[in-house]
Amino acid sequence: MTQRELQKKIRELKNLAAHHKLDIHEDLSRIASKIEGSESIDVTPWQRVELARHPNRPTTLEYIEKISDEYLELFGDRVFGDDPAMVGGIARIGGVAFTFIGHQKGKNMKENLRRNYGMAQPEGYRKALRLAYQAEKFGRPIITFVDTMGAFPGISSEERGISEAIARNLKEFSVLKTPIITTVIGEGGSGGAIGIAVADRVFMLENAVYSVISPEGCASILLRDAKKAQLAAGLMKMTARDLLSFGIIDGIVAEPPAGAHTDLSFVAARLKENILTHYKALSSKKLETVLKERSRRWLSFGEFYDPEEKEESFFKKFLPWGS
Amino acid sequence: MTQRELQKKIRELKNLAAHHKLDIHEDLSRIASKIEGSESIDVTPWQRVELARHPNRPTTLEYIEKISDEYLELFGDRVFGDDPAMVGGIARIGGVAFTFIGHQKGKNMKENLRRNYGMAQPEGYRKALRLAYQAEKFGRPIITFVDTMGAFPGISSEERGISEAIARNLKEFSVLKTPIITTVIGEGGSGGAIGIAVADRVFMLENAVYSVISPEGCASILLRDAKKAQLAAGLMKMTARDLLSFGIIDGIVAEPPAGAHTDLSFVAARLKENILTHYKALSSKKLETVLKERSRRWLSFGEFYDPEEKEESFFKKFLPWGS
Amino acid sequence: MARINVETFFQKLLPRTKRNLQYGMVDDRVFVQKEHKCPTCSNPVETDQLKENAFVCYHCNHHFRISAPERLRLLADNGEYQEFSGGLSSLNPLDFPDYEERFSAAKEKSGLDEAVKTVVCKIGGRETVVIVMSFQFMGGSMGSVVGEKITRAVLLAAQRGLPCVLFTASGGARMQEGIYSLMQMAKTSHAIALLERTRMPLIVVLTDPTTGGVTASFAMLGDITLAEPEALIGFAGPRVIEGTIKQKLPEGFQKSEFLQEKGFVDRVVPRKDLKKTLTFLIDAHIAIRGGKK
Amino acid sequence: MARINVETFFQKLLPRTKRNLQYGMVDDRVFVQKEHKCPTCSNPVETDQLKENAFVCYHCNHHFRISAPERLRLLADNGEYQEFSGGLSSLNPLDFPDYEERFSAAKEKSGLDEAVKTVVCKIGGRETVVIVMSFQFMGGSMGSVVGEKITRAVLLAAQRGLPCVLFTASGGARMQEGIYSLMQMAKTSHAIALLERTRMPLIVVLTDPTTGGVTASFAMLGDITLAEPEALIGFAGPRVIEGTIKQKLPEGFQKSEFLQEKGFVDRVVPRKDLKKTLTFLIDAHIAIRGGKK
Ligand SMILES: [Zn+2]
Ligand SMILES: [Zn+2]
Repeated sequence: MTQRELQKKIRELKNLAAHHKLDIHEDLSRIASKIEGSESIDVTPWQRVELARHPNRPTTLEYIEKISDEYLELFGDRVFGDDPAMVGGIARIGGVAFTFIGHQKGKNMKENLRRNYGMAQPEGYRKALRLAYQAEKFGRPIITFVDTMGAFPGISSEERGISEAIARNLKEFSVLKTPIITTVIGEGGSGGAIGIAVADRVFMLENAVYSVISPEGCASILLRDAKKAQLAAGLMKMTARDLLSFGIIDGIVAEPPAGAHTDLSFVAARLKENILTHYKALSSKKLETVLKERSRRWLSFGEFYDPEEKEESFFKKFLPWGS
Repeated sequence: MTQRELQKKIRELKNLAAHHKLDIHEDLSRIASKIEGSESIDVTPWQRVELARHPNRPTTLEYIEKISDEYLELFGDRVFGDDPAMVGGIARIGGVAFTFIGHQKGKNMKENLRRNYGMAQPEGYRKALRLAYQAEKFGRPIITFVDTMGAFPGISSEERGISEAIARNLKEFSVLKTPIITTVIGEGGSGGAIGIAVADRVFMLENAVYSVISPEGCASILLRDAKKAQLAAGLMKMTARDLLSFGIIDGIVAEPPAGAHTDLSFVAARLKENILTHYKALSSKKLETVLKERSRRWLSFGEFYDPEEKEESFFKKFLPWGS
Repeated sequence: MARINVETFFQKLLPRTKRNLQYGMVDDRVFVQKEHKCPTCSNPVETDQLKENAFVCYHCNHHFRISAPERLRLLADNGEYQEFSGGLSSLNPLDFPDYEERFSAAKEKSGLDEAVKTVVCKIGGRETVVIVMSFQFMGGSMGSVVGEKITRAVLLAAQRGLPCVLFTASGGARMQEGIYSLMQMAKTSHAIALLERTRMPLIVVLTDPTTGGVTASFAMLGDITLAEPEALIGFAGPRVIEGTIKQKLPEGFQKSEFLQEKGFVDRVVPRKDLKKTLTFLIDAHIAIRGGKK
Repeated sequence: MARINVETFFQKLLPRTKRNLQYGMVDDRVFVQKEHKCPTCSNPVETDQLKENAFVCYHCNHHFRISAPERLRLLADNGEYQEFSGGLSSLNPLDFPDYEERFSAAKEKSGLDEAVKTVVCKIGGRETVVIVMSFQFMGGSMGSVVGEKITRAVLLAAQRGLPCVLFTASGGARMQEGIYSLMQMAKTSHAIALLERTRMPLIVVLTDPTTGGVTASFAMLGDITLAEPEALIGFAGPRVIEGTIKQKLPEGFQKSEFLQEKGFVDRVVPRKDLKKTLTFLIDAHIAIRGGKK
């Protein structure tokens, strides 16, 4: 039983308890953190948010550069344009060719204007899908890096169908016939993040965050006070540790204590090792098995009470791919 | 042996003769027109061009309206826009659902401005392909109507990839897993026409024209005199009769002597009958057979001398689908 | 590599779900906005008269927002349908403050139990899986239950070889469920990927308003995408965009008609034509495949 | 429905084509424009020095148009390649006035026999089918022979499981062949559809100029699309568009860099990097599939 599965069992127990108003919450949390093997480090969720957004935080292209022996960036979506906020191409690592795809932020004002602060438009998501199809056709595994505060919320983005572009990616990546490994390297913001994050394995850097809405957005909408972002960052449970305990991600890639930007080579080496380890694990399985497991994974997400099925979920019992 | 195959044999003979400088050209032409069963009607190629471009000539939507029992137009390419110069949707004829696709000209100035005189942009070709994929997925046969002087030669069209859009259609329609029947109903202008004309059966209305360039374009480029369009219309061999004799099309749908616009119902009835006849013939075959024949058809087009193969063409002997 | 055999799965699923599918009469509880003025033309409107007119303003054609039971009354043959997955209920996986309270309040206020209802009913004589969202329940927001119900409904359509019609109405994610809510986008989209392989049609009808994560997932994944007139449809809401670009948005931006022009909606269909249009489409997608009418 | 077994076909084809594939030395006849000034920077240029520099202006980096033999000298390992389908020759199916004369004149002027050369050679050690068009031969126009040769080459790649590299350079259709010329667009595109099923890569390199029916068919159908710097690439030529819109075109319109920005070109690659880039790409597409390097 993997750590993710163990965590899942605990969550199920917790949910059942909640429904029956049993107060075992604290106990379960304690068990959970023991499984994680986590010593409580004094980094607040808001500090993680700040590290994830740090202006010097390494970007997708920096990691690709470090990780691959040879890399050729490819451009364009074949329908409207090339989006500099989303990059991708073919890389060789040892004797294996990979397709890399990722959000790309700038490291200075000028570059950020060109890269739109990593907020991709439909062209970006369509370029990602084009490269993904190409990878599928030629049997290349796909590595994606998530680093965006969200898809670009502007007129151009809306009128060219940002919703359609993201939705299509979710559907297509979920059945793409090649292994996919995603790592959230900085900000994992909402639909813009998940638009390239449907994968067989999802990891987060230690100080990356991943959530349905920014802490600021959550504060202003749910807490009705935009200044409560720091509080919201905690409530949203958006850190790597949170997501690992929810079973949403598969693992955490360590950063130096002061953040990834203080030692790019260290983080890139960990990242590379993690990617190659999981690529090897995935490629040792039959592709059909990989797809079954991906299907099971994505159908399983969600926490709810089902009176008919008791703690056994519908999909757990009637998985498309058998149990 | 069908008429098209017979014509092909004659052409092969003619080509061989030309290569060996045998003057049997006249004789062969006489044989060819006997096979056609054509009495020579005194309509010049240029008159056909004028009829094909007649301002009252029935358009795609008029034919669809007449032919189908129920029709629902669908819009949009799902990436950039809806192109009113290309229309399409789902129609029911009796108990069968068809997908219709066609260029759409206007019948007056205002409508023509909206429809861009039937000159489609990338959106139009991408809408066509979207509807074609939809048809393939749901097992609907596809009926296309060609009526354009060409794809729109403008900035918008170029920058959004008119070449890519047409090219992709050629490739995809050639292997689409559903029967396709095309009729050139008016002008069949160059790449803009063939962009929706890769099919299992291609027909032309009696006064339709179909060519690689307009007579005006041919006159100004090849004859170096824009005023020689009438002459060029003859030289280009662009009438239905010409294309039937070349074996490029499968048949001609008759019009009233003064042109299709003088009796829409008559022409629509002939068109419908022709479509349904050939749909029945195609649907009685295995889809695999239909696809093999389509492949053979499109690989076979071209007239050249091959010293190694003699009159037997490479593809005739080594057809992808066997002989 | 061989294609995965999804069909086997659905056959396994068949006997289990079938037992629930006995048709009952429609639940007549309806939630409509309480305004006595039409928000478009400002003329006074009578709820009874509105109801007679499919909740379309009889002065100016404004389409009022309607909730799932009302939608089903208008759509299902004889107003009959069978709901399924009705018993699923939300948890508070993030222990988010006030979530339970807000949820209970929404239940009470709307008379609904969640933001989506999933049913099987007949449309024009053909059995169809119908999914209807209600904006009236917490802004139609998608949490784990909404995602699960939609996923099950889509897979039920796949399993039983039924067409699926999906009415959207949502402000987006149920933020109180955090990352779980975000995951529903991928979950529902994957279910649609599985439905696709069975070649059963998914017809999406976008209604006012449809925004956020719902738009960026199943709302845009129909084989056919219809929309009610003048519905607001977008990923980012208009206020967010105005905040980004620091200017007013153009007239008609993000409305159904705009989306049709931009190529993302097959057709804007007035509510009173909707049943006819859906009947034709369901028929056209089933008829050719050996079905009979 | 079962997929059509294209492989069977290609196996049948194998023994026949194999016998032609003995490597010979490159034909050294080269056609280059006779200008003694660079058209971009107007500096005087020496043909010999140009040749040393891959026919790229050593003042301003202008990429001169080069014909097939010169391209192959630059690309093929040791300049060695084996041509096939070289014997096909054009007819005049429309009896178009002066076609034969123009054709003969083109032959003489260019030292080439058609607007395309199809060969097998090694690139970075890997056997590859290479198709090279020559603008110098009747404006690189596509008639029946060009279409047939490209089609055969693409299918040869499919049959032998070889990568295919295609250099375009064309003003479009060979109008003297009328409708036959138009049909080549569909014919070549269909061949690429067949190649696709074998999952062998097609890498297109767009060179100056590529317009008309060639652009709207195989030129846009590569798995990877590269382009030489500053090449003119479009469907309608610039003069036609200016005639339509009655105004001058913007700077850089329809150039390689413009197409990359517009999303239709994967990468603009300078001629001197081309062999390295192609070697990497061929390798990346073959290596993963059990090949070794
Ligand atoms: Zn009103
Ligand atoms: Zn120069």
